[in-house]
Amino acid sequence: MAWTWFHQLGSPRWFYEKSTAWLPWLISIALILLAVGSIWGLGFAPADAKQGNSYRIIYIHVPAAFLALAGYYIMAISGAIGMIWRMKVSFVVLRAAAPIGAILTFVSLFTGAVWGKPTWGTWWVWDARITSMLILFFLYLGVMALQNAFESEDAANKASAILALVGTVNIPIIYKSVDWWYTLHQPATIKFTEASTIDPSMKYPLLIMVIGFYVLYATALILKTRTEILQKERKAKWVKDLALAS
Amino acid sequence: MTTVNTQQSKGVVQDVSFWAGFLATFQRDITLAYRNQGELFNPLIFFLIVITMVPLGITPDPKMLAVLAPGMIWVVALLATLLSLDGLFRSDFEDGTLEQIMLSPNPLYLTVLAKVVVHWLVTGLPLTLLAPVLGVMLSLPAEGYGALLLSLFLGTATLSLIGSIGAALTVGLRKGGLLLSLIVMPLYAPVLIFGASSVSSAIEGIGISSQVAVLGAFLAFGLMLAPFATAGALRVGVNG
Amino acid sequence: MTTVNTQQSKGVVQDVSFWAGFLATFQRDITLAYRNQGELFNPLIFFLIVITMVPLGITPDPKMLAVLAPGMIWVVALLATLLSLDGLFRSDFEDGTLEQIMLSPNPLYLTVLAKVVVHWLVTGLPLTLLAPVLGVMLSLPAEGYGALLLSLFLGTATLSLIGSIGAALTVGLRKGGLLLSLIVMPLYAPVLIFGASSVSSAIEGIGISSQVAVLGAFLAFGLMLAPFATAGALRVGVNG
Amino acid sequence: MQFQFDNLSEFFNMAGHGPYVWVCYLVTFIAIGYLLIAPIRTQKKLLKSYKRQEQVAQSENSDAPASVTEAKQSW
Amino acid sequence: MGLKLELHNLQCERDDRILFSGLNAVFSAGEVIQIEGPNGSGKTTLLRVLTTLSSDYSGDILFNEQPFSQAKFEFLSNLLFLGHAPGVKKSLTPLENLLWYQRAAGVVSKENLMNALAAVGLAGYEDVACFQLSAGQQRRVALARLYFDPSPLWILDEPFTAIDKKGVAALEALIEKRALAGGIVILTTHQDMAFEGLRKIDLRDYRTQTTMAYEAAQ
Amino acid sequence: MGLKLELHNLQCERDDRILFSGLNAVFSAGEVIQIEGPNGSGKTTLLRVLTTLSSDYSGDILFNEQPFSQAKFEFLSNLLFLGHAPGVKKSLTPLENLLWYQRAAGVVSKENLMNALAAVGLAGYEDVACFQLSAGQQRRVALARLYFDPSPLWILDEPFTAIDKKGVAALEALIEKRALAGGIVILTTHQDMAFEGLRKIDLRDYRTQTTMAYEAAQ
Ligand code: HEM
Ligand SMILES: Nc1ncnc2c1ncn2[C@@H]1O[C@H](COP(=O)(O)OP(=O)(O)OP(=O)(O)O)[C@@H](O)[C@H]1O
Ligand SMILES: Nc1ncnc2c1ncn2[C@@H]1O[C@H](COP(=O)(O)OP(=O)(O)OP(=O)(O)O)[C@@H](O)[C@H]1O
Ligand SMILES: [Mg+2]
Ligand SMILES: [Mg+2]
Repeated sequence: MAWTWFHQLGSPRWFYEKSTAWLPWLISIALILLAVGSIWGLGFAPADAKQGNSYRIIYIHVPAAFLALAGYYIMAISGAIGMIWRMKVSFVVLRAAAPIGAILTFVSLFTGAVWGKPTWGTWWVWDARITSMLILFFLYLGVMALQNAFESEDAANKASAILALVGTVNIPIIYKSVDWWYTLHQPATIKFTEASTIDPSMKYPLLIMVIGFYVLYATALILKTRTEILQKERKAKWVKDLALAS
Repeated sequence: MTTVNTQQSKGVVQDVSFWAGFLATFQRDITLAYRNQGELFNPLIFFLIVITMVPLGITPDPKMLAVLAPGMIWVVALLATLLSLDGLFRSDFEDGTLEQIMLSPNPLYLTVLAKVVVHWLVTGLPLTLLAPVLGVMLSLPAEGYGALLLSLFLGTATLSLIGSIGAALTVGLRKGGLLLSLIVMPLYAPVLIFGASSVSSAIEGIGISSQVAVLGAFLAFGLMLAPFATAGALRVGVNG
Repeated sequence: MTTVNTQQSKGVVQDVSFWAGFLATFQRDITLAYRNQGELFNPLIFFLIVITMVPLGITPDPKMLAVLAPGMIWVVALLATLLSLDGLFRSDFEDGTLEQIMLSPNPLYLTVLAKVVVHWLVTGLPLTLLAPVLGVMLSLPAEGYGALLLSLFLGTATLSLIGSIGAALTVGLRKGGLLLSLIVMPLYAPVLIFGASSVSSAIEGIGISSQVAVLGAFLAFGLMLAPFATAGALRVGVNG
Repeated sequence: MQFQFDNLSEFFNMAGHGPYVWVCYLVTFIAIGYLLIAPIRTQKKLLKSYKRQEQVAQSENSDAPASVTEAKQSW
Repeated sequence: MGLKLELHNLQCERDDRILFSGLNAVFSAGEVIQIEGPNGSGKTTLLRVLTTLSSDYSGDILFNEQPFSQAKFEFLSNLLFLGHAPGVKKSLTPLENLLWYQRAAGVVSKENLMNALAAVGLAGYEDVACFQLSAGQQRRVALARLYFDPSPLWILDEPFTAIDKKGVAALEALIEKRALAGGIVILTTHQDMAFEGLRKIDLRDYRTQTTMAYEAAQ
Repeated sequence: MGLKLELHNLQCERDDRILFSGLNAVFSAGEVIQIEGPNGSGKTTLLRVLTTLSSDYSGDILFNEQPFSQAKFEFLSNLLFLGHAPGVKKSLTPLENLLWYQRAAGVVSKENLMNALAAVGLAGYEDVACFQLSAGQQRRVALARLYFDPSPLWILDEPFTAIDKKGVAALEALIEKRALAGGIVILTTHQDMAFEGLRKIDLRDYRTQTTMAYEAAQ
């Protein structure tokens, strides 16, 4: 039955015990993919005709950027599920997803900034994508700050879920607006968007890295969710048994 | 001494008009704003003073200022709105009025809407009306004034609406003031972009109908959704 | 159960060290800042976000931004300090702690100084340290960073000191927040002018020693006078 | 597919872009490490402290009634 | 049929500490119920649950035989709550404060208001801003609602705070009258109340022996 | 020689309304004085004048035979005041709150603090942030100062607010003890206090025509 599955997923205990079995696999897959992708990208993919070796940053920059964005939706959706179906685990996922997303957003901003120095000669420009990313970073920080500001965990969860949802409504609007703003103002001197010239031999490691980051994200999310569950359910008997058995 | 009739014991308020909560709160908040006139003028003064700082801190060159003017006025108007938002539900929360609002059988989102409307009447509207003066101070070219007025008129209302969600989320928190900024500012970006660019476009002689249309759409959207989100957020904030 | 000795009935505190009030309040306020970490980061985040709004409102052109950068960073740092000042005595006033401070035999101006020092450590100093990052974002030329750090270091301390007077004057008023801005901003103007111009001078390669000397003089002056003025203002604020 | 650099020092240098590239990878892998290791460590610490608490609680349950503090209060 | 509020097996906890559990009670028309217990025993927590302000409880509450969540509108229509914070705007006058309550309820009668203010000893203070009133006078503004609000169900958290003796006596009489008229009054106070038929619920009776039950249930 | 506080012909007004006038009194060591009067009669106003917080009065106050303005430092060194607002920081723990008072006075003794907290029934709550305490518990944190502060002169504005009965009894005993040890305690409360030698000052005895309007309205 689909619904029993759905409700089982809502049980922290069920989630904790199932994920114990998944984790070793997930961690290994993530690490292998990341290692293969990085070595391939750093050492074996050919250098870019225009950007030389600095383009190798793409193998972490782009996957991090993808996950940063996808992470926000994951966070918001779990918040929505928590609000609508009052599923315990989904709020826990919401709590866990915010810092992970924020860290990945930071990674994409940082790598982008470092990449900018050799490419554009400056650490920072107010390009549309960069600016949207920065705003996304603030949205994450807002959700985290709100979570931390509440004393009651229940209120923290609900409040950050509302904020995440409002943010979700806004993200497409923000992206479109920033895009529009940038085309309006684009200074003639710098041109950025010529990325599609990427060679297929450069693409495979990128693909591997993107998949690797997705698995990594799932792993990190599950890990963080598990600690949150342990904290939340510290009085439950199964957690005490678990602790005594450890 | 007491002239109470307890006979009508059950369901006493069920026949009350849908809008009673809105009207009562609207009247009360207007009175409050009038009573605390200081607060009424504070955002205006903030607006004025920050705009005065700009030539001091950045450049007194009129040509340069003219370029900065649309964006600068918009950014400062946004800040003034934002900072005045902190008090939107805070004082109601602290003196227990918010509890009473939530326990009244009137629809919460209408009461919220009343508070937001008053907030706009008391900050956004005066800011809009003061903006041309600041335009003069920052050498804004003559073509920009119409767009400035129109965009601020539509935009500040949207800012009040969006901001009320943040104010509600932070209402129960000790000193939520700047946390509110963090939460709300990213959401303000689109309004700022279209607002400021409508003024620049007007100065450059390009039509501004598209920006105004977007600002209008934001406002309509905000009017429909924000009060509900705010009402939900208040329930969380008071409970937590 | 109680282990109190009431024998030492008169003049019990007279032999207490001059600095006891300072130290006690310093420790308490540091603990408070640490406890409400949100507040600690809020001015920083405000600083960062407002700087992000500027290109959105004005222009993303790096050349233009480089010209704006020194003044912009200074104006926003000033605003962040100003906004965080509202809470300096407000919460103490509301929960009755301020009354207790005024009734303690410790010198009031030292207690006030302790509060201001903590305020600076918790807002001004972090703002100063974050400023270079914002400099990068606004394409501030390389020559400006030293002057930016130095001028903000001296300047934010002066801003905290001056601001404390305003915070004390408005402490008893309902929602003094923006009134505070009105009182304090004119006093901030000289600091802003010298601070921002020291950065511009450094970028143009002119020496900045005169500006730094003036900022240092402001700070020394503020350290000597502001706590007394603040103490006096508090007496008025609590009494009224 | 072949290794694109002649020797290791060139690999690290990457024609002058090395520092940029390596800093990015370093920061990224530190972040990834943090994302994986931090929760695992917290989890271990939590379980350990729960275990201690539980053991203490079990030993206390056997000899002391729950409301010891009650007796001390004068109020 | 009169009002009825039923609590089934109610339990509240704060920070993992169970304040009370296994609280069963039926409150019906005509009763005055005093919730007792020392400081920190959970009286305010219970009252906030009973007003729907807090939903942090386990167990069931029925209002007029309907589950609480379904009867919310009907319940709120019958409720008057006064909490620790009085719900009085300091910069408005007593009259303006009370007018808001009347307007929101849709029945405005200035005469009723003036009578109510006179009844709580604020005649002559109708048009003075509330921040100019003493601590007790400010609470009296909130208490004036009891004189004109027709809601039959009152939930009052320490209504006698800062009120002088004469005021307390008048308030007690008012409470009794509301109960006799078919209402229910649930209140907390640390002061002695002596009137006929006062029903007391001591939260201390519901606190022990429960921790284990909860843990086993999990 | 013991403490002495003299009021000569004291008068206070608020907004042109004279609250009391012609108040003459001498408070000397060993006395407990309860300031009485209905809500709004000026008790808080009087106490704030007596603590130097307000200087809005006419008449003379002498402390140990010296005019108030000259003896301010000596006076403050001997004073402990608890007002309507408790002076407790909600985000600090009870222990941290009290530590601040000790540090400012230059005498830090954690043991004394723990004893004081235990005495007010907050044992076990030393390290809980105060916002997690109930209304009465928060007031108890402030009242804990009475257990370790050596100041002989206490001025307490409604110290029994929100305190349960056992707490009130303990507090009364403490007040009596302080008076017996040579202190002076001046307090207001609307609750009955019954201990030997309690001296009452009813502000109604010092009111003028205008203040009576209030009474009449009741
Ligand atoms: C702080 C600075 C930067 C940020 C925040 C940033 C952000 C992003 C984001 C969000 C994406 C994913 C876009 C998508 O989902 O389609 C992306 C992709 C990309 N970025 Fe960046 N970026 C930055 C700097 C740079 C620099 C300096 C370069 C190279 C000169 C660069 C080159 C690319 C390329 C090639 C892609 C992938 C191709 C594409 O999807 O269009 N980025 N960046
Ligand atoms: N801030 C103020 N401004 C003007 N008038 C005030 C102010 N505070 C109090 N009053 C007036 O002074 C009078 C005395 O107030 P006070 O607070 O001293 O009364 P109280 O005896 O302490 O009463 P309670 O028992 O209610 O605490 C009140 O009638 C009030 O109208
Ligand atoms: N915001 C909060 N967060 C966590 N715990 C709280 C909070 N408020 C109260 N508590 C805890 O809940 C318990 C009950 O508090 P409550 O306010 O219900 O007590 P009360 O019976 O009303 O006491 P009082 O007589 O002092 O008003 C207290 O012991 C307190 O520690
Ligand atoms: Mg209570
Ligand atoms: Mg009083």
